[in-house]
Amino acid sequence: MNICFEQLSKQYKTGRGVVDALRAFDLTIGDGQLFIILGPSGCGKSTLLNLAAGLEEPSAGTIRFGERVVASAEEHIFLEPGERNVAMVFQSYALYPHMKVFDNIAFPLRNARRKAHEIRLSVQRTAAMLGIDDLLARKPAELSGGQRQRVAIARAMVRQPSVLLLDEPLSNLDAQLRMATRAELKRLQMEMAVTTLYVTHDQTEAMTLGDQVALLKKGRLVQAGTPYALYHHPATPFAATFIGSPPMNLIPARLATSATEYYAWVNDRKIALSAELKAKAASLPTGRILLGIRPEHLRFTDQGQLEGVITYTESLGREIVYRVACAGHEVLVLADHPARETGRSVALAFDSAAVHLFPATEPADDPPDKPPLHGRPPRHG
Amino acid sequence: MTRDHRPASDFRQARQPARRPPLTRDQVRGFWFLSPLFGFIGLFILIPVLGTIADSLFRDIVYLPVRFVFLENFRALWADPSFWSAVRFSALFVLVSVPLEVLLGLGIALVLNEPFALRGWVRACILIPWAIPAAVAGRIFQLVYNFSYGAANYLLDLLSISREPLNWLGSDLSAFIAVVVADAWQTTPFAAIILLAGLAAIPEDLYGQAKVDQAGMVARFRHITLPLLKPVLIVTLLFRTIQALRIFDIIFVLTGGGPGGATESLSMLAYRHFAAGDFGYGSAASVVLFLMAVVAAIAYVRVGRFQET
Amino acid sequence: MNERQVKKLLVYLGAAATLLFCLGPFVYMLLTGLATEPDFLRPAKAFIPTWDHYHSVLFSETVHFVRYLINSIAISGISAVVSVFIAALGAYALTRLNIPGGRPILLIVLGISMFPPVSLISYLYKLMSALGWMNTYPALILPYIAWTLPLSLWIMVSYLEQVPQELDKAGLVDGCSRLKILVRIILPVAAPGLFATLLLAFIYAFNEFLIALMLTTDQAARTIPVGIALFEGLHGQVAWGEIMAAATVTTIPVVLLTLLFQRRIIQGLTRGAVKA
Amino acid sequence: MVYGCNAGQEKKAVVFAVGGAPGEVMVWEEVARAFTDESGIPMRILRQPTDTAQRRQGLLVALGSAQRDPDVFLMDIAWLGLFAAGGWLAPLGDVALEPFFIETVRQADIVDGQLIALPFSLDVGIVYYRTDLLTEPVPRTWQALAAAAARAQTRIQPHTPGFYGFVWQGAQYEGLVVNFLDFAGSQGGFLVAGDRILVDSPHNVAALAMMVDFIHTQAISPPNTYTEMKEEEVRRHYQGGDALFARNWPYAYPLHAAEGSPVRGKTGVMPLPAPENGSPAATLGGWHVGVSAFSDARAEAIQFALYLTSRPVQKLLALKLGLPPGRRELYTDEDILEKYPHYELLAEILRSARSRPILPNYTLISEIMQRRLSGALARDYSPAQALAMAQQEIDRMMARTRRDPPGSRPR
Repeated sequence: MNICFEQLSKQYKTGRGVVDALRAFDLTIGDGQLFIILGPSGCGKSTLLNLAAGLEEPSAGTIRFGERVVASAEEHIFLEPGERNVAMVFQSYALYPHMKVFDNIAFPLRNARRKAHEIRLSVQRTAAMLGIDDLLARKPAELSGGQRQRVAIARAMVRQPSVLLLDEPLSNLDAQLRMATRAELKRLQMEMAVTTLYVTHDQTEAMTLGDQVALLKKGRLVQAGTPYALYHHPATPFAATFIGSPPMNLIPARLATSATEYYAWVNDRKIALSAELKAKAASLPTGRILLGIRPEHLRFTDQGQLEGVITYTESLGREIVYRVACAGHEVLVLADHPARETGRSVALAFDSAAVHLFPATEPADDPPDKPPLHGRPPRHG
Repeated sequence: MTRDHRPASDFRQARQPARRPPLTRDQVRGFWFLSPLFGFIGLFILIPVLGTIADSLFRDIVYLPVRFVFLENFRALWADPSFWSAVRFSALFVLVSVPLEVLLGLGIALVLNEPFALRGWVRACILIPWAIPAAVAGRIFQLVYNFSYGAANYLLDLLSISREPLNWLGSDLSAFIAVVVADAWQTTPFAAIILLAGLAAIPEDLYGQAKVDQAGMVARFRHITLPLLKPVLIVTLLFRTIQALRIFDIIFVLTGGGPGGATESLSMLAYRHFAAGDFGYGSAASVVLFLMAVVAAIAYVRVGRFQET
Repeated sequence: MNERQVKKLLVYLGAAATLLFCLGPFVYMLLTGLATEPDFLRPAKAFIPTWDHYHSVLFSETVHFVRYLINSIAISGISAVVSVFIAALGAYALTRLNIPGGRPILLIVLGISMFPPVSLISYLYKLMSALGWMNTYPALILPYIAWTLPLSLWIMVSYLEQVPQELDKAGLVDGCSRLKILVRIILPVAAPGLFATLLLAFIYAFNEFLIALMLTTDQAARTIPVGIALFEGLHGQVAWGEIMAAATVTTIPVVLLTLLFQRRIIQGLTRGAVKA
Repeated sequence: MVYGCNAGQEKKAVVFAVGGAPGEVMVWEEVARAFTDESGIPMRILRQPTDTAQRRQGLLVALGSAQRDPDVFLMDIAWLGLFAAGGWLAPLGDVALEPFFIETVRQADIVDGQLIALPFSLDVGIVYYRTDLLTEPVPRTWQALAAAAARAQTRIQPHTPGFYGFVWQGAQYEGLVVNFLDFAGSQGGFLVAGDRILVDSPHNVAALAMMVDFIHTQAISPPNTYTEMKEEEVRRHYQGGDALFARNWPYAYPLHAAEGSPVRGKTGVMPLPAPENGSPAATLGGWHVGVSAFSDARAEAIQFALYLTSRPVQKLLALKLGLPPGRRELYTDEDILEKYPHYELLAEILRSARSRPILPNYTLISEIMQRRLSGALARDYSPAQALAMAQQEIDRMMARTRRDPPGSRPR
């Protein structure tokens, strides 16, 4: 079942006024996809998940599960979570502490008034699938973190939901367990082929796990696409810096044109742009732009496009991150051994094909042409 | 009905967009959940209070026709010496008993905040006076103050304070003291428990740091305990003030308001008139008490809000 | 003597004084109930123990003491259960359902609990007379529910605030209605708080005096505090032995409850009062 | 209640509200059964508490809301004014009044020319004294009583510390007003003068001054007189051998004379002292029987009320419960005199006894009096001040609670 968000907005009234948690959000998630919602905290990703689950009502816009409208502010349609056949795994797992594992998993089935023997079978099958069939008589407090996580997943899976919602499900696990669970989650999701929304702030998780990734910032969709597309063709400087570690360098530059060529001036140095970028460059206003280069695409040479002094090094083990001061900008470089000591003057070279171009200013968060839905009326005089 | 005729409400909605977001389904549900609460409090507290306020404007005496007299009852109250003596008693009682109880409570709380053997038992025991109905406490103290064989006079004798038995409930001053002591016995535990919670909330680290800084026991109390306990102290004072204002049970049983009305509180005065069938006059007296309580309650709520920020 | 010893001494002295202060009158009550004559403290008199007063209080039908006790337990029990359930509903709404003006509602309810009961009784008296409910259980149960609600609500709110909101979300996703979530998930999780609130509401209703004094006329609905306050012998003598025996029988259950569950009660009381 | 069933076949049941101690109620049930046997009218007893104020409260609730039950009830004489003014009492019709104390009936039971109650049991204050300790003749005046009390006290107190010459009811309750009126009445004072409530009179001030004097100056009455002394405290004090004189009600007589009582056989009874050249004027107490104006069985109820005041029933109750009867003729009955020889004296006092004013707001008057009398006994202010204050407060209260002129809208 695919999921469709159309012009979805959510506002909260707080003590200090109205807060826009989600603004005119459009997104379609294909049937059976594992779709990652990625963004920093406060970007609206949890709101989106709650809206999808039916835990909150949209202020505007429509949500469709397949052909069915499950929520629409305009048409006054709202289905309760129980009517949507969604399942959810919470960051804290939200296991019912007073129920045994068996009852936890059986709870949604009981609410759906399934027959007792059917419930027992389903619970046992799901528990076996997740390897927790020996824990059914225990209470959540007697389980380890990883076991609890499995119980939460089992509770979500047991009734074969049409949509699975995962809210940072791995962030309470330690690093090793997280890797293992990540793989298993992916396998389970593929096996069950259930449309899945997965919320995380961790870009590594997003890149490794998702079929598709949607990047959010301040309630807006910044970019959606495959992890590959997001990495290689970031749409905005935010996308460029949020994805990838260490983050992409953004160097202020000036765009100039001659009759046949495009150039970027970084300080006093003229950098020729590759042919592939010309189309992109043509869409930008001439003048101030940002030149994006990923740290791994910079290399030390004798003579390169950039020159600077190493101010700091940080070893990642296999590789080293250098901070290089280049005429007032700090540039990150990812390079192999051998290490170069700080204070050395270096030249940096890069392939012009690896360069990204961005306008010097980020797209405004709040375009002036669209007033907030329920804000104060403009004051006169 | 024609099809294109839109109901008027649609036009109104179209012209004037709603100012605030409509209530969500959960909010509507929330008001349903709150409705029994509002219903009970409204029917059995708010409406009675309003009814009493209304009744204070009537001559409502059980054997006479009811007549609107506006402020006549209040005028009569103003001229009634027993009203002023009740006001004076209530004020004095609050001024004496509340600080006393909070001080005693603070003392008990300080003791119980220290670790010592059997602390749990002592803490449980201080709840006993609190758990006993005030009317029963009044009975116990009635016996304590009994002239001929009460424990109070026995103690006077035992401690060689006075050979002659004292007629405790017989003079204004000693009856007042008797009421204050009985009330203190009943209500100090409450103050102690609240203050104990306040003390427990003060981080132990602060005392450790103060010790490192060479602050003595007294200095630690003055510069750490008191300032940090201040909000809880204020809350306790106000809470007790409101309860002390409406004292009834203990006085009703212990002194009956005597001698000569010296220990009659406003609640007693009002009740006496209700019992005699004079509802208008009694209502006027309870309205005065109610206003005093409202002032105290507003103070309390304001402090509460102040603390929150 | 160094500071630590001084402190230790002070603490033990304070504890002894506290015990003496709190238990003295209580023990006096126990002793008088067991004494043949109440004047056992007088010189030349002696304490002669007897069960007579207890016997007369418990088995003499005409003093109605047992009836008063049953009334009290039934009235306070029903009031407490209903009050706590209504408070739980309200607290759930206030902590979970984003009620606009939730905080002011809480403060107003708290303010209402500060109203002096004497400003209610004349109206209640007339209301119950008009309904013909004077001197019946409902005449006390209904006001007691309202009377204990502010306290119950405050304590329940403070307990429910501690239950993670994600449990509600899980319940919703698992197909529960809000009411079912409250009853099946939140209340079981907050069971200790529920119990503490129930205890406190019971004790508050059990100890209420003025409303019961005004709205009851005889053993049909009279509660034990009023019964003990107005307890009189045949011709109006103060039967100290019987009164104290009755007082003991009355307070023992409350005191036992208090001693057994002191931790919960202290917690509940503190939350009801200091949370603001 | 079930209406309309068996109508015409059976007579309507009469509900009789009565309170009292366990033994008493048993006797009442006996009386009710006897009445049913005699008349065929079914009876039900509505058991009230022992406490007087609570009994009044219970009746107020029922009558104030015009309930059909109870049909018959007993009223303290102090309530009669209120019950009559409320229009709650049904007229009893023509009853032969000769066998009663006419003066009593006229003062208390006839309101606006109608008989609305009948005296069921009468009560009046008397003085008990120790025949073994009183060395002089029985005192006729307060001065003589005080002197005798003081002498006995100086003699006895040194070896019996709790001994006092004279004990009476001084606690702040209705009994204090009655005691005050007993003191004042025999000095020529009272509560009413014509249509006005008059408490601030020289006689009353003198009487109150004497009460204060007894406690504080002469100290012949114990210090806790005005804090604890009610009927039973006085009775126990006297019966314990700790007083020479005790003012109390007749009920104490059999208790004093009971087996095991320390004062058994050593107790005499005398009327309250009188002024030098006046006669004693005791204050009337007691219970009256009335029928509810809202009764659904009024005729049957009146029949029962008359039955209760009939000679055989009155005699039975006097003998069984020790209630001084409402009928005058029984005070000369041999069986009764044999058991209660003091009834001869009682009859004499009752003939001239005076009722407290029968007014609807008597309770409010009494409460003001109680406070001010108690304040004077506690020496918060002088007797003159106390009564001046009481007078002022009563005047204001009377103005406030005056009945409307005729023609105003009823409730």
